[in-house]
Amino acid sequence: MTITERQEQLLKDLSLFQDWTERYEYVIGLGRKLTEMPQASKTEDRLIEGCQSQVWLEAYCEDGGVYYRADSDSQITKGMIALFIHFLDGESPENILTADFAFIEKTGLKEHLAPTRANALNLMALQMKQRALDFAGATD
Amino acid sequence: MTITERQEQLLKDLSLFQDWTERYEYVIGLGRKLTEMPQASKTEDRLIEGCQSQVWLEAYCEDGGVYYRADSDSQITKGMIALFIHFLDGESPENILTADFAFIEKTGLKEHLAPTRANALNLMALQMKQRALDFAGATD
Amino acid sequence: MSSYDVSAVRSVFPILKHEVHGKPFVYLDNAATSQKPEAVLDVSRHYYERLNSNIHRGTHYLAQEATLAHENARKLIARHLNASSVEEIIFTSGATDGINLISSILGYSGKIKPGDVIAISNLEHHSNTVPWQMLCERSGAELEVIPVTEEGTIDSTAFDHLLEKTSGRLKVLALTQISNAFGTILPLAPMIDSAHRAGALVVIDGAQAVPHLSVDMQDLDADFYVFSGHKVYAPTGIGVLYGKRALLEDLPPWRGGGEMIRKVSYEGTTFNDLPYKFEAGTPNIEGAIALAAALEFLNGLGLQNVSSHEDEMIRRAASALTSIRGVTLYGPSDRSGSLSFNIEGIHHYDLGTLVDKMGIAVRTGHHCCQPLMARFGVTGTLRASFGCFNNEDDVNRLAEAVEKGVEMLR
Amino acid sequence: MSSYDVSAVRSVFPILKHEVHGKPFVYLDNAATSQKPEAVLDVSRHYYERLNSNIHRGTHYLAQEATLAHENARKLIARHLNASSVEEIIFTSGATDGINLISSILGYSGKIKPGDVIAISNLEHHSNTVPWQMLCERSGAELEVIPVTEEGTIDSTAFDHLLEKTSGRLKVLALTQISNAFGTILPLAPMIDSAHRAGALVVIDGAQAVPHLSVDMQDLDADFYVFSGHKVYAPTGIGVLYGKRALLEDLPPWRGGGEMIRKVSYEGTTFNDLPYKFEAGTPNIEGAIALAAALEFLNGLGLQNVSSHEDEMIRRAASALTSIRGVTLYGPSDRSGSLSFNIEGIHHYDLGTLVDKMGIAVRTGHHCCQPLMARFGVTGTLRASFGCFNNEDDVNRLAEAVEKGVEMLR
Ligand SMILES: Cc1ncc(COP(=O)(O)O)c(C=O)c1O
Ligand SMILES: Cc1ncc(COP(=O)(O)O)c(C=O)c1O
Repeated sequence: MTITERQEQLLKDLSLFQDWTERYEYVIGLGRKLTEMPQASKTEDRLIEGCQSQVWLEAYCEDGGVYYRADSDSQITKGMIALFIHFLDGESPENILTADFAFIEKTGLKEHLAPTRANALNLMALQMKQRALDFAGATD
Repeated sequence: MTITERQEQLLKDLSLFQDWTERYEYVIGLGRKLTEMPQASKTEDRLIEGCQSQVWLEAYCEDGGVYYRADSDSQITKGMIALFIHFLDGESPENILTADFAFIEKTGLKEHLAPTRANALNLMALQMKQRALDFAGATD
Repeated sequence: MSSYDVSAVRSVFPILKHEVHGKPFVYLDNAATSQKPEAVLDVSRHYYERLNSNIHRGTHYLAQEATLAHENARKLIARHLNASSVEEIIFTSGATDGINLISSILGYSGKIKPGDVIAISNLEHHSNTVPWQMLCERSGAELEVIPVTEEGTIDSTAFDHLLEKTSGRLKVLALTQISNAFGTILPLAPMIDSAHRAGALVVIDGAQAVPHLSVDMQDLDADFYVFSGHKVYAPTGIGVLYGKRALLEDLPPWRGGGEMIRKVSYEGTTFNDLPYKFEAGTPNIEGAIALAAALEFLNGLGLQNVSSHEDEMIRRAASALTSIRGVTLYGPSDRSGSLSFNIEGIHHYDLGTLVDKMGIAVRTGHHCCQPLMARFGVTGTLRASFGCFNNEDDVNRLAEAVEKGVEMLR
Repeated sequence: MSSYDVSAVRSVFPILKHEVHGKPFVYLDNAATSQKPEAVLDVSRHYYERLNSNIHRGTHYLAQEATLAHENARKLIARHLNASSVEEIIFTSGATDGINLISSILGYSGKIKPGDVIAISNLEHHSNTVPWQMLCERSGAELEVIPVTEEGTIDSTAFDHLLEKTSGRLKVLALTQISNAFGTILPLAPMIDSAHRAGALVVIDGAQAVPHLSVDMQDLDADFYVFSGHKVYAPTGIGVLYGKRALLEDLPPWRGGGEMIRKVSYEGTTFNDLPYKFEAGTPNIEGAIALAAALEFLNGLGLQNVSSHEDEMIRRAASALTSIRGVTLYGPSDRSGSLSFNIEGIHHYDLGTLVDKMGIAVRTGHHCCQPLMARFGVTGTLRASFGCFNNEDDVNRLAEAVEKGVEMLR
């Protein structure tokens, strides 16, 4: 599946939920299933300082695909990161750089998020692309 | 006429006027008729600093009566002083000290005065009594 | 309780009539800012529709009316605080502005010297911490912090020890009357007394106290006292600094400009009398008048009635939350205004987000008390804070929402 | 003129519907404070009835909505002033507060040294005079004053001379854009340019300009610019300081407290980014939102339309007053906003009192410009100052009242 296909799948999944509680629970669940980030990886330079919660993000490149590991002290934030990772993991730097995150608007998740939190999300998306850009640079 | 009688006379006079313009003109006229204060008497220690206008006040005692001289750069203020002097001039310190200035409320003049100006008036009345007190002290 | 008709009180707060996220609105963020009763909003509007004019300097009718209204507001506030004189009431833009005024003029006065000590408590809001840090930086004085007990109250043994240690050097003691984070009421009477005996000036931050307690300046005997209008049912942008007359007369002015001067010339400017000496520029005229109206509103309800009602609500909320597994309630059991808590394994931000989705406004985070959060080893808490209009239904909805949120996050 | 419907403008100002001393109200004291249009009052009220909440720190719905509204106001103001970035817009409590902020942080920065020069003009309001006197007192710098001509305009030869004389020592030039006393518009463009070439920072007091002119920060190129909301159809207690980003980043903060910090600890506190670094404590949230609404109101009328209408009214008033024996009009003939005058042998206070009795609000006195009054050998003037809603009828009533008052006093 391409990134776009995976995004469409998510939108279909979310549309099944009746209310915001179920959506939140789904997202929190995604966070729970995220591969654990080793404590040693949670270093200062991998920290994205949000408004109230902390996010650690690390990326590595394998066989031309970019892989992410992340964690947060907030479960909701972690769930949102998991969503992003779900779309991007293993994709080429080029695909990641051109990925359109605007679909997040359509999930109806963002409207349930405080703007400060939404900003944190935008920041995170930007950081993920930044890492991909680093690898793209390295392979050029 | 006693102070009280003169006050009652004034109230009668003022009641003849139709509107505030005539009352103001009457008061301004009183100021014009006030005995001039020699320029040399307008010293710092005789100055009562008001909000926007200046008042000089001097008093002297003759044959047991207190007499006032005053001036102001504001004609309306000067007229109000003239009113006070009209009541008090030549009275004994004791009569001045016990004079009731509350009648001013009844003249309908005060309601036409800005509170800052009304305050200046109260200050002036106080000063006039203060001078009388000085003389009362001197003769005791 | 029986005499306090909370539903009548609710009915005069227009904002409570509206829904949030499609649910009736539960506002439990009163410690951050209060909601405004109709009476206060009407006074503000009336001011602009009938009286508005610049004050003190005008001869014309409106200028006089507006001046009168502004100065009557000052009188009412002086009476409410039982200040010795109306000149002791200085209008500021808020509690933070007031604390900065005092710390700045103490700095400019030259009274604070290198090696002097300024003491605050670990419970202080950033607004009663940072200005003193800045003053220390500028003057070479040292900041000392009175620690708190595990219960979130002042550690009085440590305070005594601090007084001893800083003997002869303590110049300022700055304390909050009620902790905005934990609701702790500080034992001000003996502390002010000790500080005075040590020769220090006392500055009290009443931001959280004025909405809940009747405060009496002459009885309290603090040298300076500040609070914000917006936390006591008045608009934003207005606050009060009370200061003892002799001290205020002695200290230099802070802001320069219109109003605070007697006479300006390039050879030398002389300053106005109190309270104007500390009020430069056009004041927040409407704000002052509305603040007086807000205090009248509160007096109309009766501060004693309000606070016993609020205390009852807060006790019920505490007891409802206690039943949740892993809950920690901060602060002593006789808290006033605010109830802070955390739930083991759950981020306060997550729980706050979910609770908000259920139509309940609580605050999450450090509540501008990072050093206090650090003391308790947390990055923040959830805080429900109460006002005159909160009722049992609010308490129940809070408890349900927290339970449901915890369920979702566990 | 034909496109400007002043009676429509009048109809949206509720206060104009009322009488004063039993006569329809003529308000000609706009330079002291403006009246508020319904739209601005509605925005204020709506804020408290629907949005009110403390901002920036909250997760809950209202906190987010209020934050959004507050930050949108900042954006709109940045756009109105054509600032390069929204972070250059700092909310203050008014023009006086803004000038004190700048003069204080310049003081704390250590950039002003003994022997340095701070220059102002003889036209300045006390609020743009006293803070600089205080800074001079604290830093050992000297205050220089640019004189004005008999016409009430900047004496540019004297300014050139001052620049020469203070070469290398001029650190700050603080000027008003429009004189509140005489309506003089200052020739800012060349003066700012000269000051910059001399290495000085330029602070502009826009209190009287923002209600009448469209001002463009990037074009003007001043380093700092301040104004007050209450003079531009917004409420009291709110104002704006614009500053060039690099300068604001470089300068130390002023007030300490909530909002302006990134992280507080007793070991050391770090400050927030612009604009928050200079905004300590709960801001005047409603004031900021209402200020943006007031600017929108003004933009809706069209600043160009407003100012050409006002200019026309002021010209008519000047011409009507000229016919009175013994009148002196101050300031140049192309004055903006304010028209000051005196009548030989008559105290401005007396005439002002009588004019007020005829239902006309003008201001008398020194207009917070004592040094300017001293320059012209008077203790004060009468000042009629104009706003968007003044009409020919106001001008006629003013002229009649002055004539009648003069008659009574002669
Ligand atoms: C030119 C000028 N500067 C500064 C000020 C001070 O403004 P505010 O009193 O709103 O702080 C005023 C108004 O009084 C003014 O006219
Ligand atoms: C205890 C305490 N002090 C000071 C402040 C600061 O008040 P303001 O932000 O209104 O200046 C607050 C509120 O935030 C507070 O709770």
